[in-house]
Amino acid sequence: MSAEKNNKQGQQLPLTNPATLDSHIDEDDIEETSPWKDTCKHLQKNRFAITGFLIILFFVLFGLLAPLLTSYSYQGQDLANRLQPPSSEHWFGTDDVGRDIFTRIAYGARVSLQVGFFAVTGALVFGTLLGMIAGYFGRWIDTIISRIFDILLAFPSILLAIAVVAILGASLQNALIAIAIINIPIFGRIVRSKVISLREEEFIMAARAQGMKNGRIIFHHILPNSAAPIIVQATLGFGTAILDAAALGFLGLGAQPPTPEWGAMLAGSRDFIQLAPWTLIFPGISIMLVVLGFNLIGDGLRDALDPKMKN
Amino acid sequence: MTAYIIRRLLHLIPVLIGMTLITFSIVHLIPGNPAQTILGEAATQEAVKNLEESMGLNEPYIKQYGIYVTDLLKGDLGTSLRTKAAITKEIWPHIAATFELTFFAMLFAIFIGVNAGIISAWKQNSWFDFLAMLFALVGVSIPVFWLALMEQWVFAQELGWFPAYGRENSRDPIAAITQFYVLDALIHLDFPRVFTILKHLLLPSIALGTIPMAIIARMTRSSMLEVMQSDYIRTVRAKGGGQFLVIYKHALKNATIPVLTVIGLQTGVLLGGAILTETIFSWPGIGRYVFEAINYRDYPVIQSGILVIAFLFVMINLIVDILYTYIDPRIKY
Amino acid sequence: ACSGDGGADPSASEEGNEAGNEEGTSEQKGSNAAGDQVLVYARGGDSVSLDFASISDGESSRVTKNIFESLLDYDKESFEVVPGLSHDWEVSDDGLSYTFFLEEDVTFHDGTPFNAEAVKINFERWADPKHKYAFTDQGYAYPLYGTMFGGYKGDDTHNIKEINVINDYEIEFVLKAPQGPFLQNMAMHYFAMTSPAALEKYGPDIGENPVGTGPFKFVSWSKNDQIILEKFADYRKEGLPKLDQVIFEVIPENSARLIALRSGEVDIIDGINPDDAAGIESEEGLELYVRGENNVGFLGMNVEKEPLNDKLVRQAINYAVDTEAIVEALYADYATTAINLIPPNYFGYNEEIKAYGHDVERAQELLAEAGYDNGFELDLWVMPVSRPYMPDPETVAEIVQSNLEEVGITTNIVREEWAPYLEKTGKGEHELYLLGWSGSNGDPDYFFDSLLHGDSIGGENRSFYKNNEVDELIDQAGAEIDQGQRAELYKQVQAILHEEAPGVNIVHSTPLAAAKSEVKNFIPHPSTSDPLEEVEIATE
Amino acid sequence: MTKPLLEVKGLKKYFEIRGGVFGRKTGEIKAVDDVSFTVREGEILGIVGESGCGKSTTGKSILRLIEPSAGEVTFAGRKITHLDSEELRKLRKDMQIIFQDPYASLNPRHTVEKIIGEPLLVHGTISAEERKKRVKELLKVVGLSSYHASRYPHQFSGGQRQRIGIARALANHPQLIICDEPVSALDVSVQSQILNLMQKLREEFQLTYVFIAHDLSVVKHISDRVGVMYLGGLMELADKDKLYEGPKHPYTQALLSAVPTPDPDDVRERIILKGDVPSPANPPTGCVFHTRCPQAMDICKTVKPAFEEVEDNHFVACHLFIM
Amino acid sequence: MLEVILELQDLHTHFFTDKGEIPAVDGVSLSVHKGEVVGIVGESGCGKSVTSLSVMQLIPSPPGKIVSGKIKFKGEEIVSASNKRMKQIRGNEIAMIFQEPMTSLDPLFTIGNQIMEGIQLHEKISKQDARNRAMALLRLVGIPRANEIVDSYPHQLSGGMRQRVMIAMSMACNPDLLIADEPTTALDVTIQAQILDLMRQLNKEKQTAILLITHDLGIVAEICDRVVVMYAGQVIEEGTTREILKYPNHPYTKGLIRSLPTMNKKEQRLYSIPGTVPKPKMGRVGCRFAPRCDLAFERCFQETPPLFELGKIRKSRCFLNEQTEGGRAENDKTTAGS
Ligand SMILES: Nc1ncnc2c1ncn2[C@@H]1O[C@H](COP(=O)(O)OP(=O)(O)OP(=O)(O)O)[C@@H](O)[C@H]1O
Ligand SMILES: Nc1ncnc2c1ncn2[C@@H]1O[C@H](COP(=O)(O)OP(=O)(O)OP(=O)(O)O)[C@@H](O)[C@H]1O
Ligand SMILES: [Mg+2]
Ligand SMILES: [Mg+2]
Repeated sequence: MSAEKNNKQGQQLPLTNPATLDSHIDEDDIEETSPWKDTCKHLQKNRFAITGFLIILFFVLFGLLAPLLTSYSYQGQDLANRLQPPSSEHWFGTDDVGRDIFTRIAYGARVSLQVGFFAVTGALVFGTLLGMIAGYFGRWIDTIISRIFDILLAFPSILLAIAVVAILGASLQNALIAIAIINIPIFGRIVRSKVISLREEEFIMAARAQGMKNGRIIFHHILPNSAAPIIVQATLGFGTAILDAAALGFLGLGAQPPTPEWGAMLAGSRDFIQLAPWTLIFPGISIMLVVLGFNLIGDGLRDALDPKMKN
Repeated sequence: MTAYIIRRLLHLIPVLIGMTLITFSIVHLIPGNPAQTILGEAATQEAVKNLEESMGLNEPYIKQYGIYVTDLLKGDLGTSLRTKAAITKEIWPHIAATFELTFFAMLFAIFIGVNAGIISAWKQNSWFDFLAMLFALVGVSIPVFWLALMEQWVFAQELGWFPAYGRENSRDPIAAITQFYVLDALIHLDFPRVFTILKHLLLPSIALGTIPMAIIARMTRSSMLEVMQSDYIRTVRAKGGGQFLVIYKHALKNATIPVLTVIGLQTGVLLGGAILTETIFSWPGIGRYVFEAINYRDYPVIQSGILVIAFLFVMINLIVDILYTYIDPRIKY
Repeated sequence: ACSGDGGADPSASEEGNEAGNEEGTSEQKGSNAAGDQVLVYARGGDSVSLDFASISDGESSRVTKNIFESLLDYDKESFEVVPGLSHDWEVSDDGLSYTFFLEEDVTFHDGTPFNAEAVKINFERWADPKHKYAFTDQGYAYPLYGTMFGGYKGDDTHNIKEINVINDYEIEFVLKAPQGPFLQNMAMHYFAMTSPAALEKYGPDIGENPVGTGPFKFVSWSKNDQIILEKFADYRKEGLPKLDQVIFEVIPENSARLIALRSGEVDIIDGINPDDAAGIESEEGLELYVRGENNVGFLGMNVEKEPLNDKLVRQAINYAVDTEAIVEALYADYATTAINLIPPNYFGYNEEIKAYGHDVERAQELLAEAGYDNGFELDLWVMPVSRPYMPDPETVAEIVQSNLEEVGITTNIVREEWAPYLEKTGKGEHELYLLGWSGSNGDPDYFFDSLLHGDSIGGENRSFYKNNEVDELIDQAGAEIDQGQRAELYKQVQAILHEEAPGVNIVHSTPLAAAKSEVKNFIPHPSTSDPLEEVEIATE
Repeated sequence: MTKPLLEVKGLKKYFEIRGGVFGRKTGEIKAVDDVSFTVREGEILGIVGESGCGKSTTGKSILRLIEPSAGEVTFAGRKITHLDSEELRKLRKDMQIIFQDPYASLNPRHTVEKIIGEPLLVHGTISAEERKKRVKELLKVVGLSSYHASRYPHQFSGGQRQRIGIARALANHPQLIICDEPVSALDVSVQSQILNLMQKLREEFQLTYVFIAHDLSVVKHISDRVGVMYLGGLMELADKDKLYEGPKHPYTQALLSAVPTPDPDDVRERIILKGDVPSPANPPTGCVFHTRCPQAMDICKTVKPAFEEVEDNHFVACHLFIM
Repeated sequence: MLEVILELQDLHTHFFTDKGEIPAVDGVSLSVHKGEVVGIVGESGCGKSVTSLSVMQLIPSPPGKIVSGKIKFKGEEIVSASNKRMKQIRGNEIAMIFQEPMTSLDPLFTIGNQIMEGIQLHEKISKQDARNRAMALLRLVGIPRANEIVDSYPHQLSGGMRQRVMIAMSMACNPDLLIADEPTTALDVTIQAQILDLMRQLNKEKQTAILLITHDLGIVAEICDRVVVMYAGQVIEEGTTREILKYPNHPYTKGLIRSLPTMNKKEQRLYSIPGTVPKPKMGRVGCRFAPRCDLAFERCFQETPPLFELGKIRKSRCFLNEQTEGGRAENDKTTAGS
């Protein structure tokens, strides 16, 4: 009878039979994805993130295609046509030396995106390195590096940036360095805390138990798993770097003329707010949009990569 | 808890030492010559040299640092090279001005941010939530100085609703006692003046407070949402607690902790951001004081100003940490 | 002294000066105020110190001008010397001795009587770094004294040999050599009289506690915010000053300052963007004021640096820079294109010199001749602050940059903060640089000697220009007393400089100020330090 | 009797509690306090105990994944506690560990192939191709299919992940595997699969296990000998049957009686212990169990009982038996 | 038979997620009588918690939703009850305790405050009285020094103490039904014994019906009167504890029991059910257990078996029961017993 059969089955240790051992996998249950594909899928569903992506794409193209979009040069002055309001000739009007604002904004997109890119890359490389070292090796190395981070973070970032620029001299490049420097502890801390929490993870301990060397553990196990917060911070950092560069530009400590950096454009036009508001409105909106774009993407990435991540 | 506070204070010591080291080195790294600065555009090299000597600028760095720190401990921030006035005396009104501005900016940011965050979390995925969060995202993306200029243009120039500059009506200055004008006016029981001062505070506070407001709103929302998924909230519900009890008693208090951290950190951002806002709104604050000092290479002022701002920032975060202990009984280490 | 919100003068009505659209509380506030004659003067920066002789910035002297008086004074609208604290003076024939006859019955704000001894103490304080009131240890220095009188006590070049008190109200200055602009210098408000009692009392804090004999006395100063002065009741001129209170307000942003004027929060503003001038002029209730020409804005060249050491290159740059366009574009109509270093209204101005004019081809020819057909690169230093002669240096730099680009000279704009800018250009780290000079005594000597004399290298001669012939001419003119002679000599200097072209003279601006129409008798002075004693506010 | 493979002598691990400005030591958690035992070749030594009693710390300290504070660990005649880091790294080939949490112990960003292949790579004895082959082999051994190799851990269920973890541990033919609660995160029906697999592997590869668990029945099922831990120390250690049938230590007795059995006819007298397990940061003096012991005596409060062999192969740390 | 306190009829609770609709509870029917202890057993993810949360209507929503079915509490249908009514019921008439004592108490409020809150929500009572009640409750659940503990914060208590506090809280209003979702899973064996002891005692003294959710058959044997076995969102077997443990009917239940290592069994190898518990999915046909079942035949894959009634309170969801309705149970006894 069936009951007997059942009984037998139980005693006939199914172990030796690989077919039964091959634990049943309901193929439908399996998501055919890698962690990265998963993220992309997530992102595609996030309307905010897509908007952000489109905004950035727009500015990238705007910057790249600038020479095709406009016949003016970003430094070509036309003193006879200063402070012209927006018109079919000058879509965004002209500034106080008669340059076409649309053109300057287009070329300015290049500047801002580059600033974001280099500042973030610099901060990311050094921050990640330091954070990694501090987090992984701990002890006095950690104490020293963390203290330095603490101290750097005790200064309001823009103030520190101003001081750095004051030391190095005012230029776009130095502003960029300053922004990178102020961002190092931010990345560093994120990486450090991530590494510390990962260090306690069992799969890292497992890696050590396999007899892996520190280098391998750091680069093959810890780094890829710390990527999520780093990527999110990098995206958001892109935005803040652009904002900071604009602030430095506005204070005259960033890009120097005739570089069409948006913050510097605002600084140069601040006296014309009543006379020619367009000289301020368009660069301001551009900054806002680009930063918004990065924030939207960063937010989306945060949700996609690690919904539980905060800050 | 006092032990915690003491430990927290002791923790500050290395940070403070590091800060003095940094401010000291910033000043020594900044190219330029203080003696030249004092003597101005028409001084001879020799005069510069003499002055350097009398100022002790040719001493070894270690010794200069020692003197700097000893003076600091005595509460002496040095003398401004430009104005020859004692910085300790000169800096206070600037700190007060910035503090007042930062305070109101933060007040604005917290009030709007926290409430928007709560409502967003409560009505998750509603149109309010959507708009508030979109607005918050835009808010974190606006350059402070641009917002300030636009406000000035629209509300001071075009509409004339608010004053374009300063802390109060310049025709009729207050007899300052504490240098916190709102407080001073209250001490004088001069309520119309309180109103005037608040009116002056409004535009710069909004300009300065927008970014923190947006960040606080987002933080409040996400931390509320997270808390609302927690087990203990489910417990409250299982006891028969309604949405109001859940949100305003349990969720809010628990969500406050990360929000407080953000508030502490954002205050630092505000102190920094004040440099821009203060220039645009002619606010005689510390940011402008330092920035001008950098422009004129007024080294002692740069040094002290940066140090004081950083110190304030550290203190605010200390207060935040201490506040935690009131909110969160778990903190005791 | 207590600030002005206490002792109200209830008799006054405050309609007039509160004309702006201030909120409803203004009435209440007005009754608290010191009186109806309160003038708010808004400017872009704060004073550095109120010890006028130890600093040289315009924002300080703008205030001290109204607290202190010098032995001599300038005319309201020009640099013509008129009596100040001395009602009369005598010059010896050899030009080596000057005797001043002082006003009697004058007291300082603190009640100390003003007399010859006080004058002597003041001058000695500036001349002698070891003087007990010199406060050199606290960082005090008196650079303008050194510049104007050839140095300090003990220097060979120090021109004031001795100061003799003849009696309480007569004082004699004995010079080592005749000095052409001596009286002109004595009228500078840097050399104004501080109460010796106050020097004793405040010591190095004197910079924050000014005590003079002028029409207004100091009340309070909140840094970066406002300085409050009030009427000095015992002022020596009967019936003056007319204002009860003057408040100097700091509003850094040009646009905010104008908004404040428009809304009636302030009465006078200085530093107006020329582009706004037209609007102000046509606006009901506002008055535009134009200061006399008294400055030059130029593009300097460090002639020690290649290729600027080549005269041809310098001339080429002169041809390349379209000064006229700059002036037209950036100064509205409130400036003239500069040809010479000194403004056209100065004596000794050489009218025969013709401007280089904008001539790209000529410039290119010259460059080719000098062997630079392929162009070259230069650093163009731009000052970070706006000055009366150049409200927007950055834009000037951008135009210059694009002008030079046309003739094949590439320029990199270099920006430094103000103090290092001065320091580094003083040391010659720069190549091209923007700067300017404002007269403060109306004498050409102040321009030529400071800016282009070989002895001023390391000081204000940031072009590092040294030409013996020019130096000699300047020295000669400095020691000459006859104005006609001096004028001739300066004309020769200008001719040489034009040919040598150590810089491009760009502009003589007429800085603008604006006030509400109710403000009467406001006469802006070319030195930018405006006497306010006669200003009053029309109440109806 | 086979020779001992692993000898643990006086193992201690105190975690320092640091505080204050300069991270001074302000206290210590006595996670493992003087533990000694031996594991013979081919046997399974079970270690049971309640949460926080130091089981995992013991396991990890043996492998020096956590640096022990004191004591000596000898593995196959070599003193592990004296090896330098490179020697230790090489030795890790022979001693492996399987963790409790099948979710946390696999790197989520690596494919199964990489996870299992990596130990082969780092001890680099075979070519890339052989490695691939071996990974497939290992998958088969633990009952997974070779086509699973390209998948990521999150695509598997808990039981399957645990199999991956086991495959990884097996990669380099270890002699000893420390199993740190390998089944306690699994469902009952899956738990038995894994237990069976582990038993099979032991037979097939002559493995030695130290099997840590808090589930007494699981330990009983799989082990040859069992040690009972309480608050950082071993209370009792004996052959499985001796221990389960004749527990000597009052704690073991209470523990055994507290386990609910799915047998409705099993009506035992329950010994319900009073109170909670004390904190290892502040353990009781004397015998650590005296605060909850139903048979505590005066001496228990002051004198720490030694861990002694009271019968043949039956170790107990209790004053009741030493006197 | 005693009064029925809770009755679920064909309850369907689904989650609407990005990955589609998940039928976490897929037609569950069960009942709890007054004073009775009913256990729900089943492996992780089979829908035990969702069932219990459905009763309390505390399923996170969105994404969860009761799609169909009835929940009758003392005869009152509460799926459609108003929010207000549910608030009255929760904590007052039905109380619930959860698996994680560590996280189920608000860390920022004192124990006393949290217990009082529950009382004050349902009764008009002064603060002082509420506090006294709270202390009495703490004593009731065997907490020493109740007057001190009442003012301490959750983090100051151990896991076992916290679970006692949770129980005290749930008993505050003398509920008719206590739902306990794996109340001892996070606790140690010795502490678990304490808690089970306490629950048994409360059940006896207060006649509170308990719906105990667990995956541990040992606990079921210890304290439950009746057991409901769930598998993949469905009830697959139901009966008295003794019957189920001794004479399981459904192949899954059988397998489950046999795969347990127990203290008394002496087997070299354990039985093991191959495969893993399937994730709930819409539109599944056939017996949920069929893919893992040794006895499965074609029909099992094509039709979902109904719950066969095998006696008054005995049910099983297996087609094998169809063939030999009556004698089935007999047969089972002999085989399993051998
Ligand atoms: N890294 C660490 N730092 C400080 N204390 C630790 C650390 N790891 C473990 N402990 C403490 O040591 C004690 C023993 O921990 P261990 O993990 O060994 O217990 P366990 O018996 O494995 O418990 P479980 O059954 O919960 O896994 C615990 O009190 C724990 O809090
Ligand atoms: N918030 C949710 N969103 C989506 N699916 C959910 C959610 N909560 C539960 N589920 C699904 O419902 C099913 C049943 O979950 P439930 O928590 O009731 O299981 P359980 O039997 O209590 O398991 P455990 O023993 O692990 O507590 C699970 O498969 C799970 O995927
Ligand atoms: Mg463990
Ligand atoms: Mg559950």
